[in-house]
Amino acid sequence: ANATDLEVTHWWTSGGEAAAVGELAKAFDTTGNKWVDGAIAGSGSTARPIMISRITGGDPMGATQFNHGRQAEELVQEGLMRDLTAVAEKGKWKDVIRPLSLLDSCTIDGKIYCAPINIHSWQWLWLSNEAFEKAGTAVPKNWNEFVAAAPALQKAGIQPLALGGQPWQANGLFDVLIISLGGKDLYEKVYKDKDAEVAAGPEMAKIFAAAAQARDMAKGSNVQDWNQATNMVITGKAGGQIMGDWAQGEFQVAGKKAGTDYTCLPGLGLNEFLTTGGDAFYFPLQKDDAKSEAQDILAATIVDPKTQVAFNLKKGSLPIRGDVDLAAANDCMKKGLDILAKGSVITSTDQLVSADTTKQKEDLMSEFFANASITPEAAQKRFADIIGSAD
Amino acid sequence: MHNTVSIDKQNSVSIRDLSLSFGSVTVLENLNLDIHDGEFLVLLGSSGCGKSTLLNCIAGLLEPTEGQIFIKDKNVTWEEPKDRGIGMVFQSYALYPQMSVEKNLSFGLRVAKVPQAEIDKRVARASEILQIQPLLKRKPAELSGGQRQRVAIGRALVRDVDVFLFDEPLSNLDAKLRSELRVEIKRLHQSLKNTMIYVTHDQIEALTLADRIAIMKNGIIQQLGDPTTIYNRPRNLFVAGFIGSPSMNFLHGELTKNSDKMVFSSNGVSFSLDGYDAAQPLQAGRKVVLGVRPEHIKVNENLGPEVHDATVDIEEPMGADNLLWLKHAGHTMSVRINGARRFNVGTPVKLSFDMSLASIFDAETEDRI
Amino acid sequence: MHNTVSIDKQNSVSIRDLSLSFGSVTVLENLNLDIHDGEFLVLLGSSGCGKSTLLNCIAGLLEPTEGQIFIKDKNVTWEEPKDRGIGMVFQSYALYPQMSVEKNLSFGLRVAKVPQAEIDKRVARASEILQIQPLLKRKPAELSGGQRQRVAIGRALVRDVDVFLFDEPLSNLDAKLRSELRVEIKRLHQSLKNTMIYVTHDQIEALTLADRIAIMKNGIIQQLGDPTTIYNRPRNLFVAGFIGSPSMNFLHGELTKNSDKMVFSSNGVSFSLDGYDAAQPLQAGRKVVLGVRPEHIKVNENLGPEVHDATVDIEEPMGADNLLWLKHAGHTMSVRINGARRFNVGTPVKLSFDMSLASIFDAETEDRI
Amino acid sequence: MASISTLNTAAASFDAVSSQLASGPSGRKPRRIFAPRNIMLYGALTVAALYYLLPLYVMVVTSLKGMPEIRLGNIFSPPMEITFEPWVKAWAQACTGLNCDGLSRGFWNSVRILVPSVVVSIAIASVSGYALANWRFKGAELFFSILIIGAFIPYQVMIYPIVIVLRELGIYGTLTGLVIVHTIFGMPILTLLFRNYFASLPVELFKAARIDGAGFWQIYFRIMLPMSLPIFVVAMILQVTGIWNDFLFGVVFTRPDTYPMTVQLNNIVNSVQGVKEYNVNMAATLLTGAVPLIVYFLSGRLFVRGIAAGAVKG
Amino acid sequence: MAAHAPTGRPSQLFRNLNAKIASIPMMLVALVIFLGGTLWTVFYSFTNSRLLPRLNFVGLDQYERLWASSRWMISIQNLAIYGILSLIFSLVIGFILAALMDQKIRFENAFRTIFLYPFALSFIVTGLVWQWMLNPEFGIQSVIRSLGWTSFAFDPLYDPDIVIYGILIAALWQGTGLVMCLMLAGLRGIDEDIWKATRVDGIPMWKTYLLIIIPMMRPVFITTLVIIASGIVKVYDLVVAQTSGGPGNASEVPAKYVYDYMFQAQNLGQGFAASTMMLLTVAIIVVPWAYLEFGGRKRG
Ligand SMILES: Nc1ncnc2c1ncn2[C@@H]1O[C@H](COP(=O)(O)OP(=O)(O)OP(=O)(O)O)[C@@H](O)[C@H]1O
Ligand SMILES: Nc1ncnc2c1ncn2[C@@H]1O[C@H](COP(=O)(O)OP(=O)(O)OP(=O)(O)O)[C@@H](O)[C@H]1O
Ligand SMILES: [Mg+2]
Ligand SMILES: [Mg+2]
Repeated sequence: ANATDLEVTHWWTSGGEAAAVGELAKAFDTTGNKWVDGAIAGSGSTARPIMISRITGGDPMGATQFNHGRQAEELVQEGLMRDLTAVAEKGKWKDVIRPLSLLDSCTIDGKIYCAPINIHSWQWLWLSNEAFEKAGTAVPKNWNEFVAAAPALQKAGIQPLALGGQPWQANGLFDVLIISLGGKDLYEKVYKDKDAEVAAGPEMAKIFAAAAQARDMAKGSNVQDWNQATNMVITGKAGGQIMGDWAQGEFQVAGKKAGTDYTCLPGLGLNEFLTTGGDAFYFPLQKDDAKSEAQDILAATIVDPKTQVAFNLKKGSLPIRGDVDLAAANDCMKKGLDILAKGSVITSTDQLVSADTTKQKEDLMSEFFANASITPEAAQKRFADIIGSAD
Repeated sequence: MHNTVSIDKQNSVSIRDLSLSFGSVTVLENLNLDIHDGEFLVLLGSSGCGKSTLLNCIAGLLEPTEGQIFIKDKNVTWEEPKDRGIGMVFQSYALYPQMSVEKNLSFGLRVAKVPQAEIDKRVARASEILQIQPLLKRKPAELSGGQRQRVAIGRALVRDVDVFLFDEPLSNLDAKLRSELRVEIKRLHQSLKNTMIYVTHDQIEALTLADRIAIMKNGIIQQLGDPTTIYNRPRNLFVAGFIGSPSMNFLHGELTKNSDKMVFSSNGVSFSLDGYDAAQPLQAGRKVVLGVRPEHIKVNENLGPEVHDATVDIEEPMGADNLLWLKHAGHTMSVRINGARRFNVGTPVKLSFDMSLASIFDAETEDRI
Repeated sequence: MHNTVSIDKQNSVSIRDLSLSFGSVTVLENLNLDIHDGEFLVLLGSSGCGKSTLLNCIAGLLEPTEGQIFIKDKNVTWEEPKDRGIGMVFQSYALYPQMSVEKNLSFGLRVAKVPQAEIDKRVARASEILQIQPLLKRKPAELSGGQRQRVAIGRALVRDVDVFLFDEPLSNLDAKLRSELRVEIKRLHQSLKNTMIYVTHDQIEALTLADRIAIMKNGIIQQLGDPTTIYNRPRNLFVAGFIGSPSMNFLHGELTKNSDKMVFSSNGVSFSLDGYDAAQPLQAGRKVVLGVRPEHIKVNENLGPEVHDATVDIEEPMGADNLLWLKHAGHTMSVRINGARRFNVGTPVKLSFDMSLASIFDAETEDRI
Repeated sequence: MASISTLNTAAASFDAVSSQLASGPSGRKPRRIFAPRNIMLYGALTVAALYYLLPLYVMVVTSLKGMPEIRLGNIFSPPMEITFEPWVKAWAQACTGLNCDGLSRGFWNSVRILVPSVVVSIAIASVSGYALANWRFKGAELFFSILIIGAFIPYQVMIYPIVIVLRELGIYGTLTGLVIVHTIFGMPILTLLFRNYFASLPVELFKAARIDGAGFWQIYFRIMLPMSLPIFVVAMILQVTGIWNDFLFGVVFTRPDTYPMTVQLNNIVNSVQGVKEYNVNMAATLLTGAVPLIVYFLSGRLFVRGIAAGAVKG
Repeated sequence: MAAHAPTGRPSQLFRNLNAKIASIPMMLVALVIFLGGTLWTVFYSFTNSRLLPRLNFVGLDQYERLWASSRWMISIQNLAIYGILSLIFSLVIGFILAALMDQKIRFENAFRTIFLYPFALSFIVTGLVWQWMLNPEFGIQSVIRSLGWTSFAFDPLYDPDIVIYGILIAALWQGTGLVMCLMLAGLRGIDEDIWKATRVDGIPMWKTYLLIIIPMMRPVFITTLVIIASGIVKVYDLVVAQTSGGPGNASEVPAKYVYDYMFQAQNLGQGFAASTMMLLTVAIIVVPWAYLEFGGRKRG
């Protein structure tokens, strides 16, 4: 085929992310087409509005990143997205993609509209071995030990918990606490069943208490971006950070070794469940047939095993298919793969609640984490309201 | 509204039933005016009386609410300004600042795509008439006020128009230049013999330039006539007070009969009306205003048969003339005498009034009797 | 700079060697002027000659570059304006727009913490003098131009000052109001007997108001004298041309001897100088300019022994007067005659000149001979 | 102005005492340069100037330091070792995603957006202002009032409708579309400026031109335009700074290969790879601000004049 | 004698046709974009549109939710604080600077340039610079601490209670230059004789400004007020660049709420409801002004 330029928008601009995108681009370019990079810095929340206005404005890009889940639901319903069912059938996606729930969230009315590229799990605690050494305590094995070690860290002038200022980080942290401290049932009752009573109940109260603890530990981390927070852990300025597996990429770029320089605790070392959220590429309908063809090629490329390996190694996320060889994966990744293999997976919030509800939660959490004067009780009450009206 | 209007062939500009309002404010109302061919008509009135509005209607810069305008027998009420055969000169000169004098003069011709040779000829002629040849290359900013106004007149001149409209062309000039340009405009009219309509609020300009003067007040023409008539036989109190500087002296009183003769009496003093040319029969008991111009009162010299006593209150020497403000039977009265005659304040003097040049107005209707 | 200066005790304002420059532009140079107590002095000159600058120096609003100013025998050169005992009235009125008339009048007093009773008394007196009692509650925007100017005068009045300074107070008013307020200011001076310094470029104001006039040109006083002297015996060509409207007629020529008598000849016509009161001996051959005022030329009436021929070029009837522009031996000459006498254009007329009221100037130095 | 006179206040009162002592000439004219009033005046101005200059200074200084120096020193200390590395990096090397050509690409994109947007928006607004000021017709003022109220509407509110309009016109995402968006949002304030300015020109000029037979466009081009330099400068400065500095429209209505410089700046600043490179950020910031700053420095004097002519008169 | 029939008024539509044609862009913008767009927004604020506009009417639900939202309340509160303070301070500072500049000073051009240059910079740039200046680790706080005052605390961008003031500092830095410019133009327009009159009356300088000059400059103040106010309502970029609304929600503003809910939360209905509330506020401020300024006055 002759080369077609395909513009791909995404919000992967940090060091590890950019390296991973590079792999993807390389893979696509070798098919004889050309990847035109449309990175939008900031985060999904900056980039998504732009992507959506371009799609609804009639100037769609060739492909765009979304978190798979409900973010693109309406666009698909509106008929603005390309149906990838043919590509999926040809690539036997139904057979290779694992867990299958990933593909489910790309499926609307039986048709497949997106190509998942990775699995991201949020439930990781990243710890700086150096920091604990300096504080003179052992590297914690789980969240509770970490909380206990906080005073020692503080005494040593180290920030116990690093937390960036963007709302989605606080929100993510809170959801991790639910799963890891409260368990799968609690999580599903709240987010899947949207049970306001549970959300207002005593079990959630415990989570809020823990969140308040986390808030105290995070006090003073004056950074905005997640990777700046990660950087605090990398440089030993902070003891730990709750962040998704993408943080792994940053450690890798910084040349740190899992186990020796840093420690990762999936499920906060308590409840080893991972959510299977992740990123997927959507392909807005194009008028130009050549472009549509290139879109199919890109979709196939994304799911291709080789790309999966190259991409996910750089990104620090997990591949979407079980049949790839990740010999090169490091400690942490392997831990994650094991958990996946065990089937300890939970549907991510992206798939369970709407962007609207997520936004409201983000508003609540970012307020809660920034403002120590909000009591856990007050926050819980507002939380229950949000869940009560969630969809 | 009339359905057919008859226009005198000799008229250059005819205005029929013209009304104009800005929103709810009526500025002109049912105005009729015929301007003869070659006539110099001056529209005189105080500020805000609607003079410029009328001129702008004639020029086509404002659209009348009602009525018709004819120029050279053609109904131009809805024509564009350029198609009316008029030229206009503004108080602020309105020269195009970025163009040289020559370009200013020729702009209208260039817009109308007149051939260059013709343009050159007309510009040359106009600048010769107005003696602005040496200025042709200059920008307006490099000209004095008088020169600017000359160029502005030139701009109307080159367009070879039938009717010249002037809107207070001299009020931005100082007194000296004003009187110089006044003479030039008069000379221009004498040589061109175009119809000219000239708006001013300066009565000296009106008196010196006009063939006829139309005195306006609140959008209504109060009197239309030649300068002498207007000065000597003002039709009403407003015209009488408006024309003449210092103003006519007005004495309020009534007509009474004194031994068979009608006299005017006011504050216990009576004035014989001998020589007054009344337009209406004089009736005793009628409340009237007697108007006498300052130069028609004699002081201590050539006194007539009837003599009044007065004292000098203020003296205003003005060079050629001397203006006395006198106290006379409770009135203050101004009298103009020769500049060489001087009086001290407080001096008692004798006065006599020339009734043949006085005016009497009804106190109620304010019209001349 | 002088080290000691003697000041006449009778003087209210004395200016000694005053110079003022704005950067490199010298506006006033070495100016000396004594203004008597109770005198009404008018500074007259064309625009930009430095009148306002001088007035501002006296008021303390501008700092002189050199020289001293004394008011009531006190050296005030470096005093604040408010401490100089002056009040000032501006052309633009300079009323405080958001304050009522009463507040405008009393503001200075209130700031100076004058007791309220005293303020009320002074405001009442000033508003009575100026007859603005009914206006006290109004804002300046609700006043007419004349009323505003009256309030502005009132503001100086309440401050009980020795010297009133007026900077063209009437030029923003229309002709009628101007002449009315002129009379009022004159009356005010007659009753208050304060020293008044009055800047104007209007010669009528100068002639009517002044006890003495100082005519300025380029920051230099050309002539200082009473109005009659200035009008009839102008010290140089500038003064002669500046005063009088229409201007004095100037004829360029030379003095020649004709059968023992000195005559003025120009364009082949000669004028007898009988009656001329020369300040210097008249020498034959001297190039001179003869100046005759329009009202000092007689037309067809009361002709003198020497009669000149002329034709009427333009006639400008002005009501009380009639202005003729005549062609006479290559000159254009203006003549003012009684308004009742009318001439047609082109009429030949006979003229005679009154030499006792004429002026002769050296053509070189432009000074009066 | 007032000011001449007020300047002398201090001097005059200083000398008042001595002049009361004698009727003779008073003392030497006091020196004015160090009068307390002047010290206060210039002192206040200088302090204010420092507040305004400080951020610029910090930007320049920071952009010339290396990262280690930034981490150690304080933001106000001058660079010990001047390096232009951050500038080079900001201009040509900084990465967003896969594109590592810094701001340079955005610069030319910005220029490509700027020139037509400025020209079109000023052209349309000046003609509208001219029509409003000189050719009043029924309803014109109503449209104008809507326009003015429109100036207050937050841009976010209008984005969605505009996306729809542009989509319907089929020019979403094109340069034309963006130019139209800039024209729309420049319209209220520019039309106001032009209308006020043209209304302040003597109406007689317009009348004279009509009598001379010039029509709508002839008057506009041959009479009005040549007289309107100050207001065009104001409009130009407002539009150049506004359009150059625009972020929202640039990001919503363009595509990545035509991103303007501000979007690129935001990308660079927010694409943190490891630690924030403050020096590169500051260099990038300065580079982005350079164009409006230069335009402003070159024509600032006319700006003030034009503001006085067009904005303050209502 | 010739008889002429009067002619009737020709059609008004084609009078000044060129002017009307030339005004078409303006009319389109006014009608389609500003009026149409606004009505469209208000209309859809009564629906439960999510990512795409849909016509499912839900009455006032969106508004009820809006006013129950603590983030919206914070936004409103912030806008009020920021708005009032920035109005006051920019007018006061702008006026004082203008008054100082109006004293026939030397280097007027240099000072003016210095005060005005921030105006040429975008809010993005302004936000970044001030974020840097106010950064507690590197900025003013650390500088002062390094000078020996170790307990000195000035980190407004990280303190939820005062973060809005940190934004205000940057906004004032950016905007007061223009205000000064407008004020200066106003001061220069004041009749010189007024100053002379006050000196002759012996009125002290500050009283002159307070009681005479400022009241005289009312039109300039109103123009300035409107310009500043329109900027305040729209404030968005600055907050995004400086704090992204943080810490927490402490520096959120309504414009950002609108944007976030329209695009991030993909709840257009909510965003439109918030927009409508903003429009309402604007209308309350602007309509009376516009009426006085453009409607009530007839020009000659
Ligand atoms: N465009 C307009 N809108 C409303 N009223 C107007 C307009 N133009 C003029 N007027 C009013 O019409 C009246 C007459 O105005 P016009 O300009 O004709 O007066 P004028 O006699 O020329 O006065 P002046 O001697 O001051 O020029 C005035 O009261 C004026 O306020
Ligand atoms: N502040 C200033 N700076 C520089 N030159 C000035 C200043 N003020 C006045 N001048 C100049 O000084 C000269 C005299 O000005 P002044 O105002 O005294 O004239 P004037 O006689 O009052 O004129 P007018 O009749 O126009 O008021 C003028 O040439 C003017 O340009
Ligand atoms: Mg007029
Ligand atoms: Mg003056």
